[in-house]
Amino acid sequence: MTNSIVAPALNLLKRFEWQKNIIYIGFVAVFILFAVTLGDSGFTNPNNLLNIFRQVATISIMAVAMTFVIAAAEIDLSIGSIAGLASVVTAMTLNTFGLIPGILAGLLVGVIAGAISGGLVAWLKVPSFLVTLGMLGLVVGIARWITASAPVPIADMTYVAIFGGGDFGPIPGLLVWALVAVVLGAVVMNKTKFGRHVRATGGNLVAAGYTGVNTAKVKFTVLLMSGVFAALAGMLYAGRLQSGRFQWGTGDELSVIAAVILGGTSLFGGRGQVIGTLFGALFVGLINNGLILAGLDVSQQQVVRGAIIILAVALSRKK
Amino acid sequence: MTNSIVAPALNLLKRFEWQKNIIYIGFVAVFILFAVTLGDSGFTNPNNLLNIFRQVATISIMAVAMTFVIAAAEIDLSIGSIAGLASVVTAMTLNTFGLIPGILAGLLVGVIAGAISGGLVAWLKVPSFLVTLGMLGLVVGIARWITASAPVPIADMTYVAIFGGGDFGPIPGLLVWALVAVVLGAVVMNKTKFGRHVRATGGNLVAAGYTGVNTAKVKFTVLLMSGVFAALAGMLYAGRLQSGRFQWGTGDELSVIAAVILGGTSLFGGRGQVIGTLFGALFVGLINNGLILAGLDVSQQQVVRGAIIILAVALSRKK
Amino acid sequence: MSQATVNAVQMQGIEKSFGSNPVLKKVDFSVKVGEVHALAGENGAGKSTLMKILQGVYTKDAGTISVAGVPVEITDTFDARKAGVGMVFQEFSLIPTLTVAQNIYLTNEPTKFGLISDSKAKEMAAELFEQMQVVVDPSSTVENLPTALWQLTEIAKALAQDAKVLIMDEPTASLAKHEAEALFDLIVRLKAKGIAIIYISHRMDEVYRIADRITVLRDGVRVLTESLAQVTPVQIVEAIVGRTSAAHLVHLDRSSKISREIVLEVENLSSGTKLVDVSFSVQKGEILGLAGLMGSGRTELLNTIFGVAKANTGTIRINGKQVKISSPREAIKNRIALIPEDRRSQGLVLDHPVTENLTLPVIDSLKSRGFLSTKKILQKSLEIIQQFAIKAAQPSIRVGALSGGNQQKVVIGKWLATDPSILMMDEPTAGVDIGTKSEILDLVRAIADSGKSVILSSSELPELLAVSDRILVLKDGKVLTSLQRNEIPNEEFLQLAIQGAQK
Amino acid sequence: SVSGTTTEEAVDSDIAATVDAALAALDGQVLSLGPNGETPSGFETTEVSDEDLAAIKAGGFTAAIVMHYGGNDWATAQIEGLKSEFARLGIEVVAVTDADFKPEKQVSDIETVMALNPDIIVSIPTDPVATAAAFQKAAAAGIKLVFMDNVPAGMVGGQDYVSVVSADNKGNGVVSAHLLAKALNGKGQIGLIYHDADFFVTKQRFDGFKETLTQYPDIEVVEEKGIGGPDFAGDAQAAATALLTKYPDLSGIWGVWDVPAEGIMAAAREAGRLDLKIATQDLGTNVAIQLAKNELIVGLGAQRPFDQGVAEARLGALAMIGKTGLPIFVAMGALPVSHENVLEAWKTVYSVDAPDAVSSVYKK
Ligand SMILES: Nc1ncnc2c1ncn2[C@@H]1O[C@H](COP(=O)(O)OP(=O)(O)OP(=O)(O)O)[C@@H](O)[C@H]1O
Ligand SMILES: Nc1ncnc2c1ncn2[C@@H]1O[C@H](COP(=O)(O)OP(=O)(O)OP(=O)(O)O)[C@@H](O)[C@H]1O
Ligand SMILES: [Mg+2]
Ligand SMILES: [Mg+2]
Repeated sequence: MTNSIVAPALNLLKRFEWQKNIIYIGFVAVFILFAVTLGDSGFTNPNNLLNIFRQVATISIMAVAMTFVIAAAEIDLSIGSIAGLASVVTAMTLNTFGLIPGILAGLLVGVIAGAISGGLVAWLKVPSFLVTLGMLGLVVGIARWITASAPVPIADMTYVAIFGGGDFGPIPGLLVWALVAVVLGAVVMNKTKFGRHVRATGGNLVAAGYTGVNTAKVKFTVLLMSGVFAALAGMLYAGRLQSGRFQWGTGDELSVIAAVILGGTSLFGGRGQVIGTLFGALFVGLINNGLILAGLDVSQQQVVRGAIIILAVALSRKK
Repeated sequence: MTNSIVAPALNLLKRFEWQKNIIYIGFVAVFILFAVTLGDSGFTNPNNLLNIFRQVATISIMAVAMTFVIAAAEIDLSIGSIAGLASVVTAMTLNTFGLIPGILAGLLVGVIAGAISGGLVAWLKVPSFLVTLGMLGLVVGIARWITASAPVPIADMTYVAIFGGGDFGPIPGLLVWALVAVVLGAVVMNKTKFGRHVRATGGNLVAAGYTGVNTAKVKFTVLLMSGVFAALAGMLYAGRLQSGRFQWGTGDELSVIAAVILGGTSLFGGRGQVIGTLFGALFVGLINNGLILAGLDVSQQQVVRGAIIILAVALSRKK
Repeated sequence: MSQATVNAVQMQGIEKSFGSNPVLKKVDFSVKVGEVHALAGENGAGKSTLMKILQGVYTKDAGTISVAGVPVEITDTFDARKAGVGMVFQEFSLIPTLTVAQNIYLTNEPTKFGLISDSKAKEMAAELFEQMQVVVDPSSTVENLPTALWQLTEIAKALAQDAKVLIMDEPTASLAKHEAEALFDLIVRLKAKGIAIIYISHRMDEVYRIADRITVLRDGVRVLTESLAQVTPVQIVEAIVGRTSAAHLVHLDRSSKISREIVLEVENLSSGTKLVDVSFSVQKGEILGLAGLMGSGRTELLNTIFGVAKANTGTIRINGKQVKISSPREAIKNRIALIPEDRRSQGLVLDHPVTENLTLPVIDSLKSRGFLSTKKILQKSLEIIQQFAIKAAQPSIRVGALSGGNQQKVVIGKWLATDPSILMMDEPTAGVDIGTKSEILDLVRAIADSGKSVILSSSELPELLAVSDRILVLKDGKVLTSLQRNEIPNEEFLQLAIQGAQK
Repeated sequence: SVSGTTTEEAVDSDIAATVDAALAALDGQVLSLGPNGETPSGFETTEVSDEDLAAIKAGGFTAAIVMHYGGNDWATAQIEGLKSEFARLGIEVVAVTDADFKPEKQVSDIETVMALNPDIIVSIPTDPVATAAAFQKAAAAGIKLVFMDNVPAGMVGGQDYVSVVSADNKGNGVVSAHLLAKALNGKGQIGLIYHDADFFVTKQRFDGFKETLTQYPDIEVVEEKGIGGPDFAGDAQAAATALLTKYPDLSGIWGVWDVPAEGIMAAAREAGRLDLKIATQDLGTNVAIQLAKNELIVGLGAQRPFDQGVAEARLGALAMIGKTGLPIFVAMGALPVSHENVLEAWKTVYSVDAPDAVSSVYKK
């Protein structure tokens, strides 16, 4: 009787691929470490745990789309800029034309920027690194230009409540958005033809083409998706900070890519682990939160954070 | 008689691979454009042209080493931080122990950081993206910590004269450093076993291993090299800015990688064009210089720069 | 001891497992100086693994190796080189981004004034190819070359090492007769120089042609080592498959199964300079063979029909209706399938599990309630694995870890699962063992019998003659002639036709 | 969530009176000294007479603006002030650059704009030591230099450069301390979020704030948290969240400028702490809105970047026509801004009426 439960469990443990799943182990290990050492500082306070989620929500949302981009062996460096432009465009449109036009305008930013990058990468076959690097500058430049580098305040409280500023019952709205994005992403990646095609495209472009996968369309779609998710993230920044500003999201590309790679997705394409990505983002958020609570200086935080990442990565490959 | 000259020339023109060499074409095209439109603004002034070289010198030096790293299908995100730490360590040691110890201490920073990243990547086979991302934080954190985020002034004028602050005859010292690095890099890449093995490792890790290339050693060496070159760049920053500070070099990784990719090296490894890299760096420097001279606003500069990069990349693949 | 009796290589009690999968079980194997020793066995029997241990790519779990009578410890390819062992790899050890010459002399680069000299390497490579009597441009980048040239480069690379022991793992899998003949001549010359050669092949005629002795592995166990003079093909086949089997490639007349209905009609098809004005048609139930020299345009023709290569001119009609095919997707929509020439670059996502590779083209049909069903995917995969006897430790293993022949079976299985009405196959049996090869050919016949049409390109003439109802001979991208199977009396006749000596 | 705003609470009249007196005493005062200990001159010392104006216009001069960073209200207002005054003076602005806080970029920018041979460069050094050599070169080339806030190391006013026009950063810190003390009624626990970098301007504010706080012994600083950027709003939000988690009784937070303060605001909202009292420096749009609403932000010390720009333009122009005896250190006093005067303050700071977004939400 007991054996029938223990055996499969043991089996599962044996078959558990340590290397691919290091992020979950790392997450749990660091969590326990902080829970023990920082209990007094309110680390385990439910509210603080929600804070961690809240802090990584926008990164996670962008990282879900980035998981698809990287799985298709491409990259998107323009997400931070797109978030910034979407935040100001939403704020400006919102103030002039109202809620729905504001939301649509913000998303449109993502659609246009993503479609341009995607189109160039898919059909002209140029490296996404360069295209999206150019897009990074172009988009943030536009955001500065139209706002004269000034913030655009948002007065519409409905918008703020929906987009990151409010709670849905006891659950922060940001958390809901992030979870929806992650669940959607995980299902699409693992349970749909599109997800399969994305990974085939990244795994072997030529073979995928021979098998009838429309690899150009796949590349276009992932970059489009990345643009839209980045725009959504920018709109959440806008809601959370009650204003649009070109700087919202600046530099996020590195954190987002780091979350994806920590989560077990290979930079060389072919693999894509959406849930891992979430934990990659949470892992970094957890460390940041813990180190701030521990009262460390900025420099000490950087040192310890860097060391933890190196350590986690190194341990992941030990036999 | 004429034919014997024209025919090979035509042949050369025919065999010229437009796509791979777009950077040279782009460089020349933008140069001519600026020379014509900005002639009055002193663009073609020899001093201004030297300025462009000076401005991209440190980026170029790091980019030479990065060309090797990327050719080996790895990446190094920690170069900016290493430059920062090397600048402060050099400055501090210089002030206490004198010129030679200062120089050695700076280089040692690069050796240590590069060796740690390289060792982890080569022998534990962990992704260089994550290791060097961790290293980025760790190293800059140390630099902040030991200086309490303050600059460390350099009074030693010999150091300043040698490392980027002075001229060698009519030629800026920075230019000499950069050209030495580029020539050295180009020779090593194309004319030595090591360069060949770097490209073999990046081109097909398994096949290179089958053929007897010590791929682990190759990976270790390129990351070590990248660390040392980054340290040198940091020391040149220190000379040029007559002080060491943790910020010197911050964010350079993106410019450096962009220069490499613009120069025709593939992010997926196996290829490495050192001269192309130099022109990649010059291309961006040229655009920055020209747009400032054109009197554009900051936001307009960003927009135009982004658009030029996208355009150049897109044109490179047009039939 | 006289030269002739010294073992150039002696491997004893070699054992190796990958994870919990034992691949070699106490294998003994030896080659004499100046001997050509064939190594045979089913796909996945462990041939490549045994040789990779000798080459230092894998480390053995147990056993001893001695080279020229001296015990050696080979832990990496460097040790193997020092011991004088060189290898032609089955899955190619070439760097796609380097040139042919650069690949041939990788780690062995000729230098001038301390710097490596590509021009010298180029000259040396050209010489080598001349010896091999083949034409390959040493300065072309490998990634731009067709598979056959990869194979020639791989051979040249092994030869360039001046090895005392030369391992050749299926060196002729994608070579045509002419290049193979040149290789055999070379082997004879090497042998005369006292070089020991280990030759892995699934082609019985080759083995008899050049080898002195043969060793057969089955499921990681050595089951036979014998001089070829003392063993019959039937005995060898029996050792390989473990039962008596008449794996003969004989032609069966299928004219009664061919309907007059024309399924595919190609008219004046041109593509670049590689394909010029090609016209032909295929009937329902017919198996059309494509013959030609290397570079004759067979692959180009199939690729153009499939929409991989761009057609400049020409029309394609399917069941009388003109269609425009500019991508594989459209081809697949028209129920055409292509088993491509190069399994590794065109057929498979090597890092993905066997299951995912097998089900990629049919993924749409493996859903439940709108989402992909893991259960259905596994079921379908197991079905194909069973049908083609694919040897995989688990269905979830990455396809790159399968043996070469089993990888090929995955490609065939994945395409046959789409149930195409026009099946195009480009060198489909490259690297496939004898037993499976005849099964595949039987399957091809069965597919045609059920009213489908098949176009099969192959450099192995016996195989082509065994299944084709008609053979289209290509040369320089043009149709040279079209021969009914019963107009071809023997292989030599076809060989001459291919070379253009016959009209 | 907790509700309640600052207005309803009774303000202890003693504290309020102390604060008001202190602020009144500060009016017109500049607490910062020049980089070399110079006593400050006022804005009025930079007036341009009619005949000077004619001479300047006749000169056909050009100017370049070399910023350390261009992406905030402060920089925008500076550039606006400079451009409008230069336009009035008939001087063409030939280049504007943004070093994105990177000294090496700023050195490049100086080199680049020198190719344009401008007569005047107005700049704020990203780093006094690192940029000194480049500015020396510009000075040696005969270019008139006018600085904002800070001067390169080793350069002498009136000699190497014309003048430096500064905000009273220390005074700003002092003002924000008084205003926070007033809102806290002189007691409570507070946290500080400072700029963890060796940056002159932000350091001065921090010093001014902390020195002033010693006058209010019942206010306890429970923790100081540094932020390193570049995402200052995000960093401040994370830091403020940590403070609010660790110290549930925290009543106030000081943020080093308006962008971090926006992060603190977001953290307070998320923690349901609309009663938190935040003081800061710089009158950005978003903090102005909160001041107008009388929510979260209780007061700030404002600079006058527009006027600073005007003064810089004038000093550069006057130097070009050979005027001597120009003040080498001009400083504008700190402007205390609270709910009551936010709309007028806007006009003072930016020379335009407060935008709709601010004035329309003003809670009487
Ligand atoms: N790297 C690997 N990891 C796991 N299993 C492997 C690996 N390489 C080979 N195998 C397994 O070892 C077995 C023997 O493979 P091997 O390549 O030696 O066969 P082979 O006799 O050369 O077959 P073929 O004729 O198809 O080339 C196969 O079952 C294969 O799946
Ligand atoms: N010796 C060679 N050197 C360089 N390129 C060659 C050589 N042989 C063939 N090629 C190129 O490869 C192409 C091969 O064409 P294709 O693959 O369609 O021919 P094939 O008849 O299928 O021959 P293969 O046996 O090579 O598959 C030719 O068009 C030619 O450009
Ligand atoms: Mg094999
Ligand atoms: Mg072919």
